Amino acid sequence: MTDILQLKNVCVRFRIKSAMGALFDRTSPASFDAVRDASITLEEGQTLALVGESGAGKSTLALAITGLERIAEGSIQFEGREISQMQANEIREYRRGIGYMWQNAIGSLSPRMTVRSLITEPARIHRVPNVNTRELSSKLLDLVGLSEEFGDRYPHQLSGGQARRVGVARALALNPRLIVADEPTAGLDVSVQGEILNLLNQLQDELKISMLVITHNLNVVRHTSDKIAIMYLGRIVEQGDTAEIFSRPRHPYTLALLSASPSPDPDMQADRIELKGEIPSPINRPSGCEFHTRCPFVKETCSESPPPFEAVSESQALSCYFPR
Amino acid sequence: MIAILRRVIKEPTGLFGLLLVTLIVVSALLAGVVAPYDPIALNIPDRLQSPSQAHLLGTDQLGRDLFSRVLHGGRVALGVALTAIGVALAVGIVLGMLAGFGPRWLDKAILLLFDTIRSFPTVMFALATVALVGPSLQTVIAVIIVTTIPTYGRVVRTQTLSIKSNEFIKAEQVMGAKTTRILGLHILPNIVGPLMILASMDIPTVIALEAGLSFLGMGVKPPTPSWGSILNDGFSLIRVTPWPIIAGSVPLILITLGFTYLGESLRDFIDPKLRKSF
Amino acid sequence: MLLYIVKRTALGVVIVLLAVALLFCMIHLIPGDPARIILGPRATPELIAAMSVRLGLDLPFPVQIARFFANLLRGDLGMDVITNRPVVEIVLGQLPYTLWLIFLSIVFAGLIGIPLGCYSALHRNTLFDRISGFVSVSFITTPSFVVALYALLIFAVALKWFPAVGAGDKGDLLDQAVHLVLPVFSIGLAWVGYLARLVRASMLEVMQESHIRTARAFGLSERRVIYHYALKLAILPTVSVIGVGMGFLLSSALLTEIVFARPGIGKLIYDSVITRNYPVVMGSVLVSTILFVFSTTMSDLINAWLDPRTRKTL
Amino acid sequence: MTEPLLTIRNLSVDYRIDTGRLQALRQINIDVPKGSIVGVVGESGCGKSTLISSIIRLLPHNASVSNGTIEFEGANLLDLSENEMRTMRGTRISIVFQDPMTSLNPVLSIEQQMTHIQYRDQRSTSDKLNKSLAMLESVGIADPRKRITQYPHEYSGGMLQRISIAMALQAQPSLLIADEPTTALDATLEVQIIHLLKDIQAEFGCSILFISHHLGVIAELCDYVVVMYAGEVVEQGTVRDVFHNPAHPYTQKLLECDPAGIQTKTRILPVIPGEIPDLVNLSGGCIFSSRCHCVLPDCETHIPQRREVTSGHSANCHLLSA
Repeated sequence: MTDILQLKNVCVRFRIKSAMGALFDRTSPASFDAVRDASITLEEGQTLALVGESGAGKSTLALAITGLERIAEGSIQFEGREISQMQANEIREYRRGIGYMWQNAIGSLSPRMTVRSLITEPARIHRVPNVNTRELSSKLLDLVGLSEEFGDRYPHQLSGGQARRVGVARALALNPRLIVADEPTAGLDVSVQGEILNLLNQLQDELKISMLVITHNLNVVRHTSDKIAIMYLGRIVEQGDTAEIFSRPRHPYTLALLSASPSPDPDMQADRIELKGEIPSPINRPSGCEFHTRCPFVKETCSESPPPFEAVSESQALSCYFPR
Repeated sequence: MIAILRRVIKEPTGLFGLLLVTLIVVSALLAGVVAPYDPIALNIPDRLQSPSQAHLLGTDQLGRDLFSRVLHGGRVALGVALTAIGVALAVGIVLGMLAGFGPRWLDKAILLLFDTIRSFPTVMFALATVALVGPSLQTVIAVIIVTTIPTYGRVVRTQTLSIKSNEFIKAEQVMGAKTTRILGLHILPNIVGPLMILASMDIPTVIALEAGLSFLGMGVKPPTPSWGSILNDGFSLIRVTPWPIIAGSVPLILITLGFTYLGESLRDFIDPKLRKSF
Repeated sequence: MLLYIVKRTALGVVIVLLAVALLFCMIHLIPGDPARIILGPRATPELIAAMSVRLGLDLPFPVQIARFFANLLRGDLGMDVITNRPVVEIVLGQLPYTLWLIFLSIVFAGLIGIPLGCYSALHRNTLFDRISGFVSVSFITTPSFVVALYALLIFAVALKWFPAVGAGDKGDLLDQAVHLVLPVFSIGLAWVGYLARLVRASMLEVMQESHIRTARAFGLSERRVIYHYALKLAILPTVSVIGVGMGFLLSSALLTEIVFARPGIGKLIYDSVITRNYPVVMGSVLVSTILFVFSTTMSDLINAWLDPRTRKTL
Repeated sequence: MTEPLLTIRNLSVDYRIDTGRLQALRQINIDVPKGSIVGVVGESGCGKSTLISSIIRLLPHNASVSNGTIEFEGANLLDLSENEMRTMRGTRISIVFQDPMTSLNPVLSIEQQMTHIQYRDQRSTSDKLNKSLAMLESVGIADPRKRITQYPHEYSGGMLQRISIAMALQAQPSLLIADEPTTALDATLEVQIIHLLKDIQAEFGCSILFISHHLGVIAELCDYVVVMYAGEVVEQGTVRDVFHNPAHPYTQKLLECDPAGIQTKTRILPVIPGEIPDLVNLSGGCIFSSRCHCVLPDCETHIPQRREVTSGHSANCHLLSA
């Protein structure tokens, strides 16, 4: 199997102070890393899930993959081509190959356009020759399970679930090789969540598209993804096959995340792991293992030097001195 | 559009505004036909008359029919307002979008320019300009354009910035759209509505400004009729007759009232969020 | 906060300098020779040349602008071409009249407009609210000089309740106060309406916010919810509006001063334009610009300080 | 069931909107026993927030109670005068809102806000401050003396929610309403707040009415659960009864859909097809009939009545009488 996407030691850095501000206040840093040293690999036709809480840097990493956020260090390769070296027009061309589903489904649709023109917008942007937009839009609507009449609606006339479907249709417009889905079920009721996940599963089975799914809820990707990468404070702390992560989570943070969404059964309430305190700020990163401030199993060595990111089995890797 | 109009006239104030604006615009357009007298024809024997059947608003110190002068003055007022606001709007949109969407340094530079121009109190700036080039209608229009550009520019910039942070703009970028496409197809249509409302609410301000400058004798040259110059005549005759003041001010108040009510009801329907920037 | 103060003040200074430069360039870029304008159409070439030398207009442009700024830093705005007194002295002599006029107008507008807006917001859609809305808009839309003309016509000429011209006797405070009534009324009236609308709108918005619901859910009295929890937030926009509004205030002060023949910066500019007293025009426009920039800067700073969200972080 | 603290009977609430009368709540019956935690679960549009607003009587202007009673500590809250109701709020009934970032006043310090809500007490300011400090301490705010002078924006969301809880408990109310108190928070912080609520309940002995759409949290925290759908209570009972033997098709489907409950690997997840019906033009039948997977002829014509499944466990479904 070939890798469609390969990220090596990626850092995304944000400046938080102007040059003048830095002159006045030298005590706090002028920039911080929203993503630090992240390496992930997505195999062709597979689904990788990036899981983490707010501030983990998931969306930033996803935007870096599209080239919308510049990376400060590391490399991002899409089908073997390095994207951080690309010229502006090369990047535009490269983005044809990526379908992006936004977290805010309705907000990501231009408010004054009909669904029909929204989902064919990629074809117009890239001036695809000989394209019949009417046909294309009908095909796309059919693909995502929306009836033809939705073509003439405006974004504000859609429900959350329908807007998601329009987002999927738009992402599919130019036959992408990769789909990035940022929180595909955010804001949806439980009874509708399944619809979107089923749609993504079905599309992948039919069209063999590779997928990167971003979420804060592990359960959402349990049945969708092949591999899972857990992010904390901009770093990947654990990575592995989905089945393995669920059956044998090794990193304490993964454990905590898993226990944070209990099953709806009053008799199956295992002791939930309560993490101490809150996520630290990426501006002032803790020393050593950056999770040590909240880890329920912390030992002295944890705060001294950062644990290496090491494979513990053929498919599972993590950075923890004392894996479970 | 018709739907909006229907909602506007549902509100009593909206209907009131629309009627006033229509009345004054139509009478200004038809001034040449409707006006009973030549607005600049002298008629010394009939001077300083109070309103009568022959002269609805009386006559001024040179015997000119005030009603006819008021009608023709409306043309000047509307002409100045529409030209000035049109040009300022166009320039403001371009500069504002550049500032809002362009690189940070450009944004800062344009903002600084706006702030600098805005730092002159309008009437004083106008007087300084008039002192240099002499009074004329063109000077007034030019001054109004220059001083209004920053207002629109700033609004366009703020709107552009707030729309730019929406996901649908990022979505366009990720799809590979060029900046010109994003600006023209996705940002402009979303800011034009609120801008038009703002502009319609600015028409009275500009008309008042023109009247103010003409009142000071810095605007239109005599004998061209303007509401401001009628008021100026009234000011010098204040101890003799109140009629020129009334004749010059009533249309001025009515048109500002009309445009304001029209703009307010439009704004309330189209964009409730804009209420903040009032 | 300190950094913000420094930054904001620096910006103010930069804006003033740019504005001055702009004004200066305008004089030299707009076709027309200031010397000729001062002396009028019948001046002889010799006289114009002499005046040019006196104004320093014969020097190369960079030298002129450098000299201009150097003089400015020393507080020298040139000489009045008619009386030969320093422009600074003349302008500063007139400034207090205008400042008092503007200050009292704001106080007048605030004292009436803010409670009016508050009351309207809390009694939304009642008859009172509708009437106050209509009246406010009418106030806003009537240009101040028209109000001034009517005030003059009715209260000074017809009823003779208040004096029509001037600022009153120098030593007689009461007389000065009486002379201020009509001008303050003329300038302040639009602002009564404006502040009422503004406070009403922001009050309505704040009352929608969810922390107001929290306050009510804790059983706090409506009085406390309104005056302690809502008004504190709703008043914030008013401060910045008054700061930016200084420009309009200065403009209406100019027109009002002329209608009531009151001394002040506005009247000074107007008279100097009529007598083509060029340096005085520029000097007073400059001073009013500085005043305007100062007030926007101050209002930004006050606003930042009033709001704890910015007070501590900026 | 023990002695009831809050008893809601046949509560109906309408909103006047452009298209007519939106019947947001219809014939609601809920009991909150003393000292218990009752969860209300339902998806968006089920009427959870309207229910809360009705209890604390802070309904929007276009809403009105058309029917029913809300008995609390022996009095019908709907009959109280505005002043009497105000005395109830914050003393006998308190509430923690969904979004801690917007539910506290941004321009007043925590100290000011905590002191203001003690306005009924005749004690000195320093006593009030000490009480506030003690409350903050009990909800796990470290160094309260220093932090109390700070403003809401200086706290994180999790901390603010702790403060909201401290404020709500200050007067030792007998009923604490928690309106999705963890929805705006991250999962690991949600665990903290849930544990805190549990501890607090044990310590203060108040009843909690806990609103959530998160079935797992309800299962963990609550004693009783009320399932709502489109403005009606469709099922209620102890958490164990309802979650183990759901009687109403909606409850069954809802539990099935929860991804946390699906243990075996599947590519096709269960869903409830269809959408919530229009609450302005109600059909005469069961509100869930348009989405139900086991519709009987009666379902489309008759509104099902509440029927006991077992003692203390009831559901509104025609299947139970069939």
